[in-house]
Amino acid sequence: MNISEIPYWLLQIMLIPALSPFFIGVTCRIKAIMQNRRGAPVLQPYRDLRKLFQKDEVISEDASWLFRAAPYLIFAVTLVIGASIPLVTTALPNSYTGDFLVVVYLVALGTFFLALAGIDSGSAFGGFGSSREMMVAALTEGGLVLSLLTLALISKTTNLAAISENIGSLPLTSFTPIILAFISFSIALLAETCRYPFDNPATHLELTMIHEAMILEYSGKRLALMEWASANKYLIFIALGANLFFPRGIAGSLEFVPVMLALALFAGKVLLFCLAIAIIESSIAKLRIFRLPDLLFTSFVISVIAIGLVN
Amino acid sequence: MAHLNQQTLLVFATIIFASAVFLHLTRKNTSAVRLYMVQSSAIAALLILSSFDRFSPLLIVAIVATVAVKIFIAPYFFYGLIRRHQLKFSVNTYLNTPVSLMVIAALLVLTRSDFFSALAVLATSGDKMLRLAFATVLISLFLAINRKGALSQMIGILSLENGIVAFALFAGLEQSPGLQLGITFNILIWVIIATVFASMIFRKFGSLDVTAMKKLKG
Amino acid sequence: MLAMFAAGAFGALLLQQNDRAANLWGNCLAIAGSGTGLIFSGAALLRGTIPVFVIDSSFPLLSLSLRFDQLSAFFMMIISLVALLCSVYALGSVRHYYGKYSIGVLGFFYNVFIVSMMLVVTAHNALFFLIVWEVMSLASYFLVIYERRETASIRAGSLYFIMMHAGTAFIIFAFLLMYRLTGSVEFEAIRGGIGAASPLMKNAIFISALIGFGVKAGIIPLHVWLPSAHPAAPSHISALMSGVMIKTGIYMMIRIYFDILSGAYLWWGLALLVIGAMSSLLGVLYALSEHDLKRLLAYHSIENIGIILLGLGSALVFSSFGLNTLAALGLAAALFHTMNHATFKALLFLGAGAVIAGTHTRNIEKYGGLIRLMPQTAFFFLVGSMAISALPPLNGFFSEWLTFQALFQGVLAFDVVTKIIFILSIGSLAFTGGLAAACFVKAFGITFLARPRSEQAAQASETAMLPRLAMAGLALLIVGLGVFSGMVLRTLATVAGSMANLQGAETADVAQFKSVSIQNGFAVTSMPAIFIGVIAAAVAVTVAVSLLTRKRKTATGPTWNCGSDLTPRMEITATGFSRSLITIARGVLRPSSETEIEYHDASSYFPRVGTVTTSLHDIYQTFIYKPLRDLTTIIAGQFTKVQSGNINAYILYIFLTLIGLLFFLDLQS
Amino acid sequence: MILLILIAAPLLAALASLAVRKKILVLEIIAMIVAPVEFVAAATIATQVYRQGRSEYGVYLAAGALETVVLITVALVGLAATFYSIGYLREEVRKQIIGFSRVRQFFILFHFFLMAMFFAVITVSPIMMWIAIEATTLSTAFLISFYNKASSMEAAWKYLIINSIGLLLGFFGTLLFLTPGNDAGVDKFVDWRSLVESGGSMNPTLAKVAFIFVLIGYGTKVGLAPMHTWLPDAHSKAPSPISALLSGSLLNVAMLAILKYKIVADAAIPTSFSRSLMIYFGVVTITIPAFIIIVQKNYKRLFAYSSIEHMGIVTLGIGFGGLGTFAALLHMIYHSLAKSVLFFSAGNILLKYGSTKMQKVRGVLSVMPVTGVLLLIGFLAITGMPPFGLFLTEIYILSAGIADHLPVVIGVLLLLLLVFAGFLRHIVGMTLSSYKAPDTTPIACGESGYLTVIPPILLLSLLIVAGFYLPAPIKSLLDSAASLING
Repeated sequence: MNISEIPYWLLQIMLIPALSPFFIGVTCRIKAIMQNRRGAPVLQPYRDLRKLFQKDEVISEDASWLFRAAPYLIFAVTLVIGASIPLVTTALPNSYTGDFLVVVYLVALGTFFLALAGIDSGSAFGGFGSSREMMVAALTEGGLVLSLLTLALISKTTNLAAISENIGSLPLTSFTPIILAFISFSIALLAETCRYPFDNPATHLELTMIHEAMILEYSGKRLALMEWASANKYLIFIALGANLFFPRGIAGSLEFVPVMLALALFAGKVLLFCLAIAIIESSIAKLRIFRLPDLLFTSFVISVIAIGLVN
Repeated sequence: MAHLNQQTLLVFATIIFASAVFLHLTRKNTSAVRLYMVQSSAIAALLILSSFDRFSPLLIVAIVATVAVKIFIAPYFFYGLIRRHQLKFSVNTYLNTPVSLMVIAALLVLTRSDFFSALAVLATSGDKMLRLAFATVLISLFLAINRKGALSQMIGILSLENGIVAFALFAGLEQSPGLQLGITFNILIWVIIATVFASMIFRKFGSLDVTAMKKLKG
Repeated sequence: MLAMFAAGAFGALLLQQNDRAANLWGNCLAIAGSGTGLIFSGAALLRGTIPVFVIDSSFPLLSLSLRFDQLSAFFMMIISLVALLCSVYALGSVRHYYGKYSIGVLGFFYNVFIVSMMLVVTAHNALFFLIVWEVMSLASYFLVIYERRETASIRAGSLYFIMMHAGTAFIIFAFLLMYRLTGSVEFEAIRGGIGAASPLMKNAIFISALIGFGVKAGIIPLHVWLPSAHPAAPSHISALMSGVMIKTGIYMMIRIYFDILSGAYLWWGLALLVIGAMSSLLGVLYALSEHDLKRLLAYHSIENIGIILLGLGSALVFSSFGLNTLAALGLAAALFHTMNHATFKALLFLGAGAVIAGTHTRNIEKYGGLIRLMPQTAFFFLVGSMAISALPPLNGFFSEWLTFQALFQGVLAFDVVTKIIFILSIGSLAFTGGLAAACFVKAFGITFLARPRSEQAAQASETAMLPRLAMAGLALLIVGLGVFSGMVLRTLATVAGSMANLQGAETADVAQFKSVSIQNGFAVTSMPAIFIGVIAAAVAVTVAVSLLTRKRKTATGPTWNCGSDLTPRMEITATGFSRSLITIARGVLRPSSETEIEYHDASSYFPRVGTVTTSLHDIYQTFIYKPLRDLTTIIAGQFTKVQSGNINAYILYIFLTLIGLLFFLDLQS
Repeated sequence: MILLILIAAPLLAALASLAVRKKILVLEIIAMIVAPVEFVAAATIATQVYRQGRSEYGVYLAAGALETVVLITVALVGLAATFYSIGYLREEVRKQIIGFSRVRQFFILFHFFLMAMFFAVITVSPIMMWIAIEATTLSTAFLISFYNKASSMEAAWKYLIINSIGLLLGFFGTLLFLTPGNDAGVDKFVDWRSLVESGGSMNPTLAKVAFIFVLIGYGTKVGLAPMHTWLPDAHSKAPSPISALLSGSLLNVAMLAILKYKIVADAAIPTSFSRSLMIYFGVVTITIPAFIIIVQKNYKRLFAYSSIEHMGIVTLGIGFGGLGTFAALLHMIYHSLAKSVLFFSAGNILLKYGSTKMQKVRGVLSVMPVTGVLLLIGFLAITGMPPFGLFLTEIYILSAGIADHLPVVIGVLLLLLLVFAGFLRHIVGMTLSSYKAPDTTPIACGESGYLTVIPPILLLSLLIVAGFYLPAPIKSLLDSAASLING
């Protein structure tokens, strides 16, 4: 690693946490518009975070150190993942944590602690949230791994940056398995980021919520970290979707101009994703919890077909 | 026994065989004992006849012992048993007489069949007698199977033994008199012990019907 | 070393009058013995020499031949390592049994158990192997029934012993076939002579070895003994059984399939893959439905054996195509996971033991809030839970990663049918990882977090010093094996490469920053980087946030519960936690649920108490083992009729036999 | 000379016991003197045979390697059973189950029984052997009916009748075998050696018929199925020391007879005939008890069935030939030791619990720790668990058959598994379960006396040692015996 790479590394590391609240805001805004509301400004999430950081905090008397430590760890994990995936350039040689399995399992690490923290307060909500979260997470894993594996097998490597580079150079004719894998990935994306039809990110209603139930007991800075981490995760998955399946435009080198172009393109792609998600969220109903597995298995099966179509 | 007339031997063989068959037919314990005595007498006669060509004092002793045990002592014990427990008629079979006879016939056919011809090499004086003796063995065994009375079983076993001895005699398989004595002694002990047991069983079970003894199973 | 164990065993037996002395003597010698074993095997593993001991016996065919080749040394090392720490644990923990059960007997069988395991993995004579193998089963049987006044223990023990014996019958059969083919029972000689065996023979050997060793390893559906036997034993024994003993089955599979039997067939590997996928997936699902902490862990052993078999199966498939490098990769993955599972399962069982000792119950629903009462145990258990859920940067993740990679290579390499099996294996492995995480969120969360759910749990206290030390050792090992997995893998690659069928295969490059590269860079990862990354990020975030918010106060208050008072009854239960997943998997699990509601009056409108009991129909019992047992009993009943008690019938048997044989003779001539 | 002692000693002991009036102690002393004498005599014979290949006395008594193997088991179990009997009978006398005259009867018959067995082993004449084996039947009949209960009478009667029939058939077979000696001279004394020598001149079909008769005849005594029916009754009803002798010695003696005739038959006809017959009987004999053991309710019968099963294994081993024969002979020795231990522990349990029903026997390990451990270890040994020798011999036998009789080997493996499962269930139920004392007559904890535990402990130690180390003399004896049988 030489000195000239440092700014790009900083960009890589900071990009996800810096932009994630923005895209949450954007998604909310689009949704609001589609629902004929005005909605909060797109920068509202930043304000929320600031407000939360400035608040005192109440912690349940039943909670243990795990409850206190979890937000830091979960946020840190999203940082590491954010730094490991291709965002604007494939030229950062991250051969250490850039393996797609590492990313998938790091996500699981966050989920693990999130679920534990949900149980820790002893509230009835938290426990159920954890239960549902783990169910969804467990069932998502198959589709997620296999959809990414499709790409890995096409490009003969499991390194995300390399995958991105390879897929980008493929002719369009070989896109059938990739599209299938993308469908599968999208389902996993919705599940992992707690979106419709899996979860309703907007309510605190016990019948519908998963993610929110777990963080119900958090307040102040820890709630801020939790929300922020979840925003990071949202952006991470969108970035994966955007840069692995549609990697055109991602910079292949570490020069300023291509990187900045790629950044712009990246933002555009993410916005498209946000739009799509907002449309989905506004147009379909949340599924009953026991219908979710069907969807997740569908994702799994589609991936299997996709892999079958490779080469 | 080559010097003996085939016809004479066949008569003895038939007596032995017939008494075994009649053992199946008789309904009385006393007549069963009597039939056994007849059979034993035939055996004794054969023994005596056979002793003519190789005379020795020990052989005489052996023959006398055999005669004593088979014709006198064993029946004596049996009669005692019958007398003590009034067992004259206690004869019970699984198969009725006609069926028993059919089985006997089948066994007889068996001894006439081909596989038996291997034994014919033994025959020093015609294999007819051998076959009859062998049939006696099988029929006596069948007696022990078919009859439920302890006494009948004992007689069946002794008749089986007679059959074997007869077979040995017809095949010329005499053993040394010393061994003959030993075997006879053995049979004597056996008869005594079996009689004592039969008597004890009668006391425990109230009859000599062996089918009453069916506690030990599984 | 053997002498040390022998001394430990018999000394403990002699000292059985005095509990303390027996404990000290038995366990200290076990520590010394396994320490020696560790050094010895470590040396053999690293130096690459192969010490061989052969003592002729006075019996034909039998010789006490021990060979510490790479594979043996590796397994020996695992055994020694876990045994060492378990002995340390035992020193502190068996005090519960003082006055209740004989410590001397425990020490005796404990030492015999360890030493027999060591001999199992080093024996190179089939007869000798069978002897120590059975001794191992025997010793562990007595350890399972150690708490012999518990009926459950006795039942578990009987089932265990019978299953083991059944397995051994198959193993014997496998060896007999080898003997038939080669006329020898020495592994070396068998290896040399078996090459020309017919496919039928090879397949027969494969199948019977698979069943025989599969019983020990606990593959589904031969696993029925495992969930009841492991929990019945004292916890350090469970740790050894689950962590190490079931691996001896894996060891022998490797030994036979990769070392002795040359020329694998494709279907062998595929069969292993299918069994592995089934075992891992079903194992974890059963674990989810379990509310007995130790049973839960036992089911996870099945799951992990499944994962190991996935690695093994892929290796066997590769080996059948002659792709030795890939085969070595799969084998190394299996070996790695074997070692990892040994460490974290041992840790979890020890932790469970500490919890049970503290609360006097195995029912997970009765726990809760233990993290405050037993903070250190909780921490170690957490480490174990993370490792078994394959979370980076711990060791469980790396071996699953490696297994994944081996399977990926299979998808790349083969035609449709094989490929589909590989894909499904990958899928099952992925699902397994997720479900294991779910299960351990449940296990850890319900056990240690929130409020105590029962009196016992509220009064629990931290376990003694030595057990904690043992757990700390294992936790450290887990982290170490995870972070330094590159170096470990290099050693394992040589172990895998030392197999006769995979001679000289290169597996992985360990490059700069300890990153591991598979298949010329197909996949690269660096465990130290992940470890440092996560830690650094967490520290940075913590520091930054606390700097940012140092003026903000933190208050504690009751958990919000819609305004009502919160009681432990409102917390989620283990049943509730896993119910959704079980409902989803009802097709395979066949859950039964009974709802009982007591009403205040006859009107049945105002429920007073509602109880929901969920359990699983044991489909293996219902559909495999019970019919088998019933059939045997029926046949036995028929045979009993032979002995009818009727003497006439008895004579008839003799008569018929005679006639029959004479007829037979007639037919012959 | 020493061979004569073997017969004279028990005979004298029996006569001396007959003369004893009133004092049980005198009977005990006689037994205690005679048993070691017999054992030492047997051991001396064994050494002689090992050194010189054969031990002879006159033309009538002789022992070769094969005889010695059986002789060892008879003497060893006899020795242990003698001392165990003393302890066992003392306890029964104390409980007033039996009185002096019964004890005397026991010892007289015991000595006769031993004498008959010794004689059967070392006599050179087939007919004398037959007589001796018949004598064992007669001497044990009253021992089996020792308690004069209805069921023991029943057992004794069945024993007497079935064995008599069997032995008569065996006698018939013996006569058929004697035909070749017929030509030489009528009064010639026929011994085993001359039988084997003249075997070649025998008509093959005749030899086959003769062997069938002998196998069925002596097989009845060995307990080969389906002629085994008397065995569970007799072994379970006899006093425990006698059960041990019946199972541990008598079966071997009868087996010896079969083996000797096998050698004779093999001289006349190809060995494949006798082997296939023995394999057939072996399989049937393993199958029937294997299943019955599972549903058995009476522990002494359980052990008796196990004896049948083991005789089946021995027969099978001989049938397989090769290493199997060696293993079968060794198996006989191991089985004698293990089964005696089991019957001795059964005796202790019976003394304590007063019932042979397994259901009534619970918590042996708590009530009688030593017996409990003996029972457990004995069970492990008898079901062929390592490190006990029976495991090895079973493997040897199977390995001898694997080449030519694959289905048989598979079947037997499964049957052995079945036996193990059945045994485990029963033994665990008896020993490990917790004992709940009935309110009426609680059982006092503790053993019945040192004489009831020391003999089985010693036998067991011997068994364990023999499982690890096979002394060279024993091995060479077994080797030469096996080569005799294999031809």
